[in-house]
Amino acid sequence: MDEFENTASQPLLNTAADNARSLIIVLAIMSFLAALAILLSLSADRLGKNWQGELQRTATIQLLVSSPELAEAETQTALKSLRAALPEADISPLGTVKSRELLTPWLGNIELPEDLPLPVLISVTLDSGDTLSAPRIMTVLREEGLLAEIDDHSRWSDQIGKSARGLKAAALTILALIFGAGIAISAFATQAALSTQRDVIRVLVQVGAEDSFIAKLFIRQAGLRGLKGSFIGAVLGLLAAVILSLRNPKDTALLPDLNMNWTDSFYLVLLIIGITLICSAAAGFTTYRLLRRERRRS
Amino acid sequence: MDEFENTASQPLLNTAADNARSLIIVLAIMSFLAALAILLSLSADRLGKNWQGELQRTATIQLLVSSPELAEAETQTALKSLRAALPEADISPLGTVKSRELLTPWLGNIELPEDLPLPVLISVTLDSGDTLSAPRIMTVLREEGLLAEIDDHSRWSDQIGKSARGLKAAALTILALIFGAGIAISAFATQAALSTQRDVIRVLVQVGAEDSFIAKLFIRQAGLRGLKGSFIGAVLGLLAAVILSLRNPKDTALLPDLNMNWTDSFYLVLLIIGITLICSAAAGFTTYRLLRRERRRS
Amino acid sequence: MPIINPVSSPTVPPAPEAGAMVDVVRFERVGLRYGRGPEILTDVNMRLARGSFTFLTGSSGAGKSTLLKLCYLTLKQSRGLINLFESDISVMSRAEQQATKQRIGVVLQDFRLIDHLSVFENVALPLRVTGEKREAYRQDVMELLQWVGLGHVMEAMPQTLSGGEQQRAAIARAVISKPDLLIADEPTGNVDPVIGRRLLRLFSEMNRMGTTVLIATHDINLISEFSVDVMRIENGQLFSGLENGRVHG
Amino acid sequence: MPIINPVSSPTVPPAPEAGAMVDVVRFERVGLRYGRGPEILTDVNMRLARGSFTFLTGSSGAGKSTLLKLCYLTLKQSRGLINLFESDISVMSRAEQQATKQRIGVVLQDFRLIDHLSVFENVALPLRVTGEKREAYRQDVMELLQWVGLGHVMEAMPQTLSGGEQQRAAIARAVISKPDLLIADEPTGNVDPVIGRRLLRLFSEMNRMGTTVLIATHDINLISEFSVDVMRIENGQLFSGLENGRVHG
Ligand SMILES: Nc1ncnc2c1ncn2[C@@H]1O[C@H](COP(=O)(O)OP(=O)(O)OP(=O)(O)O)[C@@H](O)[C@H]1O
Ligand SMILES: Nc1ncnc2c1ncn2[C@@H]1O[C@H](COP(=O)(O)OP(=O)(O)OP(=O)(O)O)[C@@H](O)[C@H]1O
Ligand SMILES: [Mg+2]
Ligand SMILES: [Mg+2]
Repeated sequence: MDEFENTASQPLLNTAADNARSLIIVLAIMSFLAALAILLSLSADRLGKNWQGELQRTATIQLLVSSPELAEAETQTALKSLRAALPEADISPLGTVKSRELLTPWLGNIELPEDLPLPVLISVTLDSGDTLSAPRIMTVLREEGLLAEIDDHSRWSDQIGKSARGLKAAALTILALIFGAGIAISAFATQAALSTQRDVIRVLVQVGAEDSFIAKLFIRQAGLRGLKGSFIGAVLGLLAAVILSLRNPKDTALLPDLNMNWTDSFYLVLLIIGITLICSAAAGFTTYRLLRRERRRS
Repeated sequence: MDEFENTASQPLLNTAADNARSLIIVLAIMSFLAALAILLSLSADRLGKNWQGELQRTATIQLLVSSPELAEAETQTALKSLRAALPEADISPLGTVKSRELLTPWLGNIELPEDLPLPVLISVTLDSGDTLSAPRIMTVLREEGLLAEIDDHSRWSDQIGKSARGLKAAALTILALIFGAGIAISAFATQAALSTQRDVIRVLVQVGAEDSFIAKLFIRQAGLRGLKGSFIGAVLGLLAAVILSLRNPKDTALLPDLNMNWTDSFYLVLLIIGITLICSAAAGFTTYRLLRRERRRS
Repeated sequence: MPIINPVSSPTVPPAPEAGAMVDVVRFERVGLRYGRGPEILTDVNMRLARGSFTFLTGSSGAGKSTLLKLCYLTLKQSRGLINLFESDISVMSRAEQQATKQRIGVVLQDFRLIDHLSVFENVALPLRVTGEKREAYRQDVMELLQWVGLGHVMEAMPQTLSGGEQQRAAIARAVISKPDLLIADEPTGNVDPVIGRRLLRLFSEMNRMGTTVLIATHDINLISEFSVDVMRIENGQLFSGLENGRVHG
Repeated sequence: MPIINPVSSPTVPPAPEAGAMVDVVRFERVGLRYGRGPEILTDVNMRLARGSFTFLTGSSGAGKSTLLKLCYLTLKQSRGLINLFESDISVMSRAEQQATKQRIGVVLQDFRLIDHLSVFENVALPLRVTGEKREAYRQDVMELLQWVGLGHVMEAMPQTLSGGEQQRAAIARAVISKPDLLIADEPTGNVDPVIGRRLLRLFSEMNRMGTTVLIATHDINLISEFSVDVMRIENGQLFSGLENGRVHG
């Protein structure tokens, strides 16, 4: 009798009967898509903010010089008063070469006459954090008797903000859908497990097991599967995102580039926890529901 | 005995036991995502092609006039020879007002001197189908003794092509993932159904049912569920895409606009058929595998 | 009228005494072991002639159910030869096996009724599987159910039946297709003696119509009431009669 | 030593004759119908005193299993009063019901063994559910399995057992937690008379140690060998003895 060394209990739920593997694959694919959606959404958010911030912190001032001869003097005056007004900013004239370059798309490589009264372009770049007040600069220059126009990129900035928000909304929608699918899959899998293991439950109820005892079995099983599936999916999603972010960013002007950040993985951890919890909760909920139904039936 | 009017057979598979509803929800969500991916991919493809085509069919010719006085005469010569060379194309001078407008972003509202030798801009728009040969136009003009530059937008065109291809690749990847998940879910659901209905199978085998008889039951069940789920998902996906395409397209400069086409629904029909087939095939495959395994066991 | 009423069918085709003595089941030196376990059956020789009626006894765990499983093709012998209806089962294709199973009616210790099908549907299953039309078999099924005393629960689900009622439904399913071979494992374990005797009368009616019957049972009282062949398994070997004496093929 | 050996436990707490006559089960005018069906049980009055041993008979479909289900809390009466261990079951909370079930051992017609658990694990289940430590019960389970003749298949899976072996495993599971009330539905249906008598000896050993026993059976021979109370269900009513004569509460 003593050669019978059964020191560890067998698991009460039949692990072989219901097919854990394909469930985990499904959960992994869902998590993979969710992870990509999260990373894309974070990326779009950050990218949008960066671009907007940068645009809002730079401006181009066009100084309308009275005549080519006075250009040099007026430029110096303007620079001086701008630097006085914005001591933190990086202010520099673009120079005629640069001015002409900017015109090239429209004028071609035409030899422009030297005496063309081209406006003097001055670029202003603020320290991060500050934003530009166009009217204030205009006032400063007008006090010096200078005429200027300011392009503060506000139109572009709005555009980019809207795009980023749209992208984020799309990513969040996908995320919500994937979570919905996760809940449905979990509920489905638990129901399947419960009907496969109906005999086990019947016996457990008969020998006097508490509902919580039975529910715990299914919650643990479903949670473990959720954890495995979402972990695999999230890790693969992270890998895919890293690979995508290593692409040549110029390849796709229309697609926002993924610019990853290590803090993003925090959200992936949240994703894993979320899917695990959803699976467990669906399992617990379904178990209690079925137990109650069985009880009512008899 | 005659009040017992059982004229229709009951379905052999237990439809109540395994939870068809949550499976259908899962399949619907997968199909919804797949449908969106398909529509997005088709849209991106078409959009890219349209833009590319339009860009390739328009060009701006900058005529470098020798002096402001000769501008008018040289423009007429150029127009005449261009029209002769490209009889189908829409060729028109942009006029000085338009030329100046194009310069505005760079020069501001400066009063340019009248005698500024601005290049004359001529826009060329080909009929759809044709594409522009820049060298040929240059030759035509050079024969008339005219100097010109051509901007045929080729740099932009390449960019857009690459973006569209990237977007399409992304959409196809998502599609492949969703199909993978669909296969996994189907296999999972069938296995679950088979283990729930193991008793039915055992009895059917015992009373002499052929494997194909049993497999057919599961294939039909899984196929019907695949059909229902993918149909719901595809219709909802189409609806969502239509709603998205009705948005103000200017809102999102970075996101490619969905421009739907009624022929796209053909691909959605393919999607529905595909998912139905996948579900059926997974069910058939799993049934035969389990039947074979059961047989080996006994 | 019950379909198994012998009076209403005087022209039963080849009655046992009419044709040549054909073996419906034939075992030759059959051995069986489960996996790597010991041999449960050793060198079993057995012949069931067409139209014979045989009881199989033996203590619990002797191998009665195992022997029956070999006969209804749910188990493969480890060695030896098994012929069913004069063909070697080990060379049968899957389709031939299933066709053979359609000629065998089986009643098991656990009744194996399908929970979500009514009693009527459960009993009609063997006919449905062979593709018969519902109109053709409906009346037969209803008559048989009346006969076994389940006329009032035809549309009930199996779980709502008592143990004995379930057993009778299982028996009805086994005999509905008028099988050539009827195999029953402990068919009277859950019914009282009155119903037990009634079920055995059903089996012997079937037998008189040409069906070969093989029944495993512990119920010595039952056996003693019938003057039929008795076989007994002891230590993996098959003996004839309730006393010692080996069966030879 | 087998845990149920009466010799090794001379100090069994309140033996039936020692304490006051307490009712373990008490039915008062209990009626039961399934759904909208007819009343299966009508105005049943029944008292099982602590330490009593009772057989319940009746024809197939009479309502034996139904009466037992009421006793082990798997069915609710349609009307009347049922007390278990002196408390009214209709006012018990879910947790109290489950705690009460832990005091009742049940053997059913279908054995309800869990397929993926070994015989040992199946038998140990009631102890595991109450949270007992494996080291504490391991020896007891093994001894009980030896006693019912399953010592050699402790680690086997239930499907690999013969019908009679499964029945014994189910009985072992019912008695392992030394329940105050033991309910068995047709516990000898699948075993031969020798083993049947052995199982009944197990039940009477349990009974001598204070367990109240209620057994439903068709097996008249078995009943006649034991000098115990007999109750009979007929037309939904409960009578005492094998002959007519109504039981009164
Ligand atoms: N699938 C299996 N795998 C391994 N062993 C098995 C299997 N099925 C049965 N056995 C063993 O084979 C032996 C014979 O079993 P079988 O079911 O044939 O007995 P039986 O004569 O029908 O007994 P009973 O009267 O109790 O039903 C038993 O000891 C049992 O443990
Ligand atoms: N869940 C149920 N729903 C409806 N009717 C039921 C249900 N369970 C049992 N019955 C009916 O109640 C009656 C009594 O059944 P029960 O199982 O108590 O009989 P029994 O005395 O145990 O018979 P047996 O000896 O055949 O096991 C039967 O007619 C049966 O059809
Ligand atoms: Mg057996
Ligand atoms: Mg019963």
